[in-house]
Amino acid sequence: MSAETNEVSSRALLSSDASNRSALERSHLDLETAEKPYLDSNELIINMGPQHPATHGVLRVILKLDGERVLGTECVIGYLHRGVEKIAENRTYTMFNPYVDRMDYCAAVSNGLGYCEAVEKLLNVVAPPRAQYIRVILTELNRIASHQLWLGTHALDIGAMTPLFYTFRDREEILKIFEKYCGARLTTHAFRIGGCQYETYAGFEKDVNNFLTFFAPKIDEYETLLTTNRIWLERTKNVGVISGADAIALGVTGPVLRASGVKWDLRKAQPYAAYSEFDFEIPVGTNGDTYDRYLVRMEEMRQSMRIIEQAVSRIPEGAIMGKVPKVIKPPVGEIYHSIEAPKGELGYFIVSDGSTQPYRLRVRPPSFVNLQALDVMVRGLLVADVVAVIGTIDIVLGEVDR
Amino acid sequence: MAEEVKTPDPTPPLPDGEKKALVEKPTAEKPTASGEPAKPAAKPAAPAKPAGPVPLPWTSPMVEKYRSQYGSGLDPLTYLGQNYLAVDRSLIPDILRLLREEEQFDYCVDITAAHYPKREKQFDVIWILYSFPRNERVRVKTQIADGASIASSVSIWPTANWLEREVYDMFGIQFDGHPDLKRILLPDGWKGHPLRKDYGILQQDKEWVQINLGIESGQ
Amino acid sequence: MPNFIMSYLGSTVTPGEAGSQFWALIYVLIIFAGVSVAVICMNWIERKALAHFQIRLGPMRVGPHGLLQPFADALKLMLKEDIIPAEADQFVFWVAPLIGLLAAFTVYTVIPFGPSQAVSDMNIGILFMLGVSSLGVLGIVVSGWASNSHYPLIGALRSSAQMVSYEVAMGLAVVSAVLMTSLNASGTGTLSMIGIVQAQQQQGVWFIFKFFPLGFLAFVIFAIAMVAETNRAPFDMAEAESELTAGYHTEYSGLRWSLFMLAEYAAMIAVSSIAVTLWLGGWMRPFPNLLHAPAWDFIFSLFPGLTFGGLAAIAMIGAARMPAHSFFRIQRIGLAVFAALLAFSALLLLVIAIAGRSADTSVAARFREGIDYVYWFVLKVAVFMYLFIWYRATWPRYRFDQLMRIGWKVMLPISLGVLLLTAIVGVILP
Amino acid sequence: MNPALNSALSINSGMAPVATPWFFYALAGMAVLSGVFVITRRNAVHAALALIITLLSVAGLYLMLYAPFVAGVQIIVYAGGIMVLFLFVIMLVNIERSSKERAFNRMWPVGLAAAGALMVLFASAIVKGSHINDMFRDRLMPLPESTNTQQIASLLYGEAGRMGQYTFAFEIASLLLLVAILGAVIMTKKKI
Repeated sequence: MSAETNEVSSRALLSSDASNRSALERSHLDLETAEKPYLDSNELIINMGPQHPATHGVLRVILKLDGERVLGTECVIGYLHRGVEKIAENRTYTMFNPYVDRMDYCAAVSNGLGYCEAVEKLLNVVAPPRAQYIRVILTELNRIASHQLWLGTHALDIGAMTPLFYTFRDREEILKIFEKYCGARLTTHAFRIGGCQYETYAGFEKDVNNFLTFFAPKIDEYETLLTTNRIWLERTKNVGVISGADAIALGVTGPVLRASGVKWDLRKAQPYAAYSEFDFEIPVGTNGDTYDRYLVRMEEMRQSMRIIEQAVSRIPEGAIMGKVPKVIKPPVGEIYHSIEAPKGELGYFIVSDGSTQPYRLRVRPPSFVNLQALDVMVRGLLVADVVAVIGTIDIVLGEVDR
Repeated sequence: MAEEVKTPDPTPPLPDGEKKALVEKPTAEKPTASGEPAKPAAKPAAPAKPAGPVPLPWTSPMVEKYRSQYGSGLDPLTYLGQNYLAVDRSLIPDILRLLREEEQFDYCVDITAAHYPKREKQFDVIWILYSFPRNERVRVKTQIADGASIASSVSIWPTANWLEREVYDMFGIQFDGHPDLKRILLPDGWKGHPLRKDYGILQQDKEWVQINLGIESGQ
Repeated sequence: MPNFIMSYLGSTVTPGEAGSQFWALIYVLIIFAGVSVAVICMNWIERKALAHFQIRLGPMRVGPHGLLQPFADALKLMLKEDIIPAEADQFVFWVAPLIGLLAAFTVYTVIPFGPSQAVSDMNIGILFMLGVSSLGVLGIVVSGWASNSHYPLIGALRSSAQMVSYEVAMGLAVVSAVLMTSLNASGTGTLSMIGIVQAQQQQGVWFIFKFFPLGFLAFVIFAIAMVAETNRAPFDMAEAESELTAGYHTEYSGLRWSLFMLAEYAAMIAVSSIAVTLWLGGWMRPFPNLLHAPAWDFIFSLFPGLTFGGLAAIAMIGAARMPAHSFFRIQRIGLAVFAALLAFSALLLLVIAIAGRSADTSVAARFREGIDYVYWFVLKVAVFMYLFIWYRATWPRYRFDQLMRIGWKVMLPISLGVLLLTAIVGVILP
Repeated sequence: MNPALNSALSINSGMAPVATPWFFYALAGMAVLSGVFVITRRNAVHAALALIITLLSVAGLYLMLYAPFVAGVQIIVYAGGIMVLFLFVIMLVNIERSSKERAFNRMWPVGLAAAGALMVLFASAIVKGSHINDMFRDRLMPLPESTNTQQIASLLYGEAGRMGQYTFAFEIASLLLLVAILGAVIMTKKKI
C-alpha cells in the first residue's frame, strides 16, 4: 500500500472517529481508554481485501492496527456495483424481476418474493393462497440454504474446514428441489408478479418432506461439530458484541439484531405472504455476540423447517396466478414493502409514474446496512476477530454493492 | 409534491376476489396499529375508490400535534395504507428529531431519493422510519432543489451514515453535518451521479476508466 | 562388498558410534530419501484423509486414486515461476526456506529408528533435537520479514512468539521424561535418544504409563505443544489462511514455497518421533514386558509383512472395483502393478521374518530385528501424523491471544507441576 | 595430530574422532568471518543472521572440545531462543532509518586497539605453542569416563549425598533471573 493511500485512509479513520461518538459512546470510550502504545511504534495500516479469502467476495476493509489490535476500520465497497437501481428504471416491471436474484444470490428466492410483493402492493393485487404457500415454502427453503452457506463459510473463516462441506452437501438437496421446481438452482426467478409461474411438480410435497426428515439430524450434526466445541466457544463468545440499542441505532436487522435480544422479525411483526397462518418462534439471543448469532441462525433453520412442514401439509388447492394484467402498469404512487430476508430486512421502495417501468426503484439491502456495524463490532478486537465478525454479519457483496 | 399532480390510473381491474383481498390486506399489514385512530381513515380508502388509489389525508393524534405546531409545512398523507409526511425542507431536522425522540421512531430503515428533472425542486429525499415500540412505519419526504443541501441525520440515527453517502453518491445531494460525505459505491474520483435521470444507462466516466483501469471503455 | 554390508548388518551400534563415516553417510542419504518419501506420502494421505473427513474424494485423476498426485504437484511447483518481490530482501528471502529445511532435516541425525538404526547416538540427543528444531522458527521469522509485506510480517511475529512460548512447556515436559530415565540402580539418567528408549526397556514400561498420570500428563503437554511448534491446526496462526491469506509464506511461490511445505512436514515427523521416543517406547513392539516369549517375537515380527499384505489387498480390491470403462484401463493396470509391488514387499518381509525367526546373531535375524524396529517406530509416528490430519479436519483455529494464554497460563504451570511431582515421586517411590 | 590428543581420544572410544584440524579451521573461520559480518552489516537482520552463524560455529567448536552439553545449550538458548527474540525486536524497528545510520561510532579506535591487543596475546600463545606442546601439556587432562553432561551436573548439583561445588551460586543465580523475569513482566504489563 502506498504512503499516499495510507494517509488518506488514516484521515478517513480519524474523521469517522469523531462522527459516531454521540450515538455509540460505549465502543468509542473503549477506544479512548485503550492503552496507548508504549513505544513510539507506528500504527500498522493493512489492507484486507478485495482479494482476501475471508472477506466473502470483494469487500475491502482497511484496518488500523496496533500490533494485532484493531483501532479502527474502514470498509471500501462498490467493487461489485452493477447499478441495479439504474437498470430497474430502464426495464419493465416484469423484465426487472430476474435482476433482483442477482443481488443476494445466496437467497435469490427471498429477493424475488420481496420484489413481487412490492409490485403487487403497488398494483393493489394479492397473490392467491396457493401461490402464497408455494412462496413461503420456497422462501423458507432458501432461508435454510442461505444459513447453511453462512455457517459453512463462517466456520471456515474461524478455521473449521469440515462444516463447509457438510453444509454444502445438505444445501445441494435444497437446490435440487429448486431445480426441479423452476429449472434454476441459484438465481431461481421462481416467482412472478401476481403469483408463481409454475405449478408445483408432481412429488414436490414428497421431496420437501423428504428433505425435512433428511435435514433434521443434519442440523444436530453441525451442532455436534461446533456448538460445544471449546475452541469454537472461545473464538465466538464475547466477540463482536453489539448491544440491542446500538444495533437498532445502526439499523441492523435480521439474525444480528435478534441475537442482541431484540425480538423482531418482520414475519411476525408485519406478516406478509402467508406467514400469519403459521406457528413458529423467533429465536432471540442475549449477549449479541458471535456465538449468539450462531445459535440464533441455527434455531432459525429449525423454525424454518417448522414453517415448511406446516405449509406443505396445509397447502391449499387453487390458482397460482392472481389476476394481473398482461402489461404491468401500476398507478402513479409510491410504495415501500419489506420482507424478512435471511440477512435482515429487505425492502423495496418503488415510485411509479404510471408507466410500465419503475420511475425509481430503491432496494434497501440488509447486508449493506448491517455491514456498517462492522466498525463498532470489531474495535478493540484482534485481526482474527475481524474475520469472525465479517462472517457473522453474513454479508453478500452482490447485495452490498448491488 | 409528486402526488399532487397525480392522475388516477384505471389500469388495475379490481374484481371481487381482489376487492376482498384489498379489504383484509391493511389489517394484515398493521395488526398493532389498529388501536390508533389513523386506521378508520385509511381503511375505507381502497374500497371507496375502486378506480385507483390516491393519497388521502392522514390523521392521527401525532400528526395533529405536529400539524398544529408546524402548520402548512407538513402534509400528512396515506397511500395504500402506508403513511407519509411531506415536509418542508426547513422543517426536516426538527421533524426527524421529534420523530426519533418523542414518537419513538428509533429505526431508520432507509434514506433514499428520487430525481424529477422537470420540477423546480428536482429531488425528493425520503426517509423510511420504523418504530419498534409502535410497530409502525412512516415515511418522511421532502423536496430540494439541485445543488441545495439538507441536514444530515447521522446524529439522530448513526445508520444514516452510509445511507446518506449512497444518496450523495447516486444523486449528488449534499448532507450538511455528515461526518464523512464521500462516494461509497462508486470510486472516489468518478464524475457524475448515476441515478439522476439525465445520466444515461450506458453512460460512464470515460476519463476515469481510461486512467484507472487502463482500458478504452468499461462496456 | 557383501562382507562389508554383512559386517554392518551385524553391528549393534550406530555408525556414528562405530566411527564409520561411510555408513553414516549412507544412513544420512537413506534418511533424507526416506523423509522426502514420507512427506510425499503424507501429502497424499493428508489430502485423501481430509477429503474423506469432508465427504469428498480428494485427488482422483492423476494416477489411480490420485496416487501420483504428489509427483504432479512437485513437478508443477518445480516448473512454476519463482517470484521474488521487488521490494523483498533478496538474499534473506532466498535463504529463509533453506534455514527451515536444514533445521528440520538435521534433527533426523539423532532419531533412533532402532538401537543401532540411527546416524549417531549423541549423548545429548534430546537436547540437540530441541535445539535444532527450535532453529526452524528462524526460517519463518526471517521469511516473514524478508517478504516486506504486512501479512507475512504479522504471520512471522505470531509464529515466533508462539514457538518461543511453547518451547518452554515442551522442554519442561521433555525434562520430566528425562528424569524418569534416571530411575535405575546407578541413579544416572541420560539425554541420549537411544538411552531413553533403552531406559524404558529396562524399566519395562513406556514412560506414558510411568507414575500414572504424571507420564501421561507430560505426554499430553508435549503432544499439544508439538502441534503449536509445527504451526498446525488448531494452532496454525502463522499461516491462518482466512486471516493472513497465507501468513509468512504469502509471497513465496513455486519451489521455494514447496521447501516450506517440505520443512513443515519434516518437522511434524521429527516432533512426532520425539514424542514416540520419549513416551511411547520408541522402536519397541507392543507389550515386550508381558509377551516376551520367542513365539510372541515371531508373531509380532510378522506384522510388517502383514501390513504390506493388507495394503496390497486394499489396492487389489480398489483395482477390481474400478469401473469397467476404457478410461480407467490404464489406471486399473497401474493400481494392479502397485498392488503387486506391495504384495511382493509383503512376501519379502514375511520371508525375512520367517528366516530370521531364531533369536541368534545370524545376519537374517539381525535384519529381521532391524525391520521390526523401524516398522514399529514408523507405525507409532504414523499414528501421530494421522492425528495431525484429524485435528485439522475437526477443530476451528485458536485466536492468537488465546493460544498464548494457554501456553503461559495453563501449559507452563501444569508442566512445571508435573516436573516437580515426577522428581518427588521418583525419589520417594522406588 | 599430536599424540597426546590421540591418547586422550582413545580413552573415550565411544566418541568418533571428528576433531580433525580441518573441522576446527572451517568452524573457526566461519565464526570469525560471520563475526566480522555481524559488525559490518548495516542491515540489522543480516547482522543477526551472521550472528546466528557465529553462534552455531562456536557450538561446533564446543562439540569438538567434547562438551556436547554446552554445544546443545548454546544452540537452544542462543541460536534458538535469544536470536529469535533479537529478530523479533529488529523486525519492529524501522530498518530504513537504522540502515542509514553510521555503523560505527567514535569509539571505534579504542575497540580496534583492544581487539589488536587480544590478537597479539593469542598470536603469542600460538607462536609459543606451535613447536612445543609443553605450554598446554600439563593442562591436557585425559577425558574423564563420565560424559560432559554428568560432569556439569555433578559440579552444579553434586553427586549422591554430596552437595555440588556451585549448587548455592547456581541457585542464587536462577533466583536472580526469576526476579528479573517477574520484574520485567510487572514493568511491561499494567494488569496481569
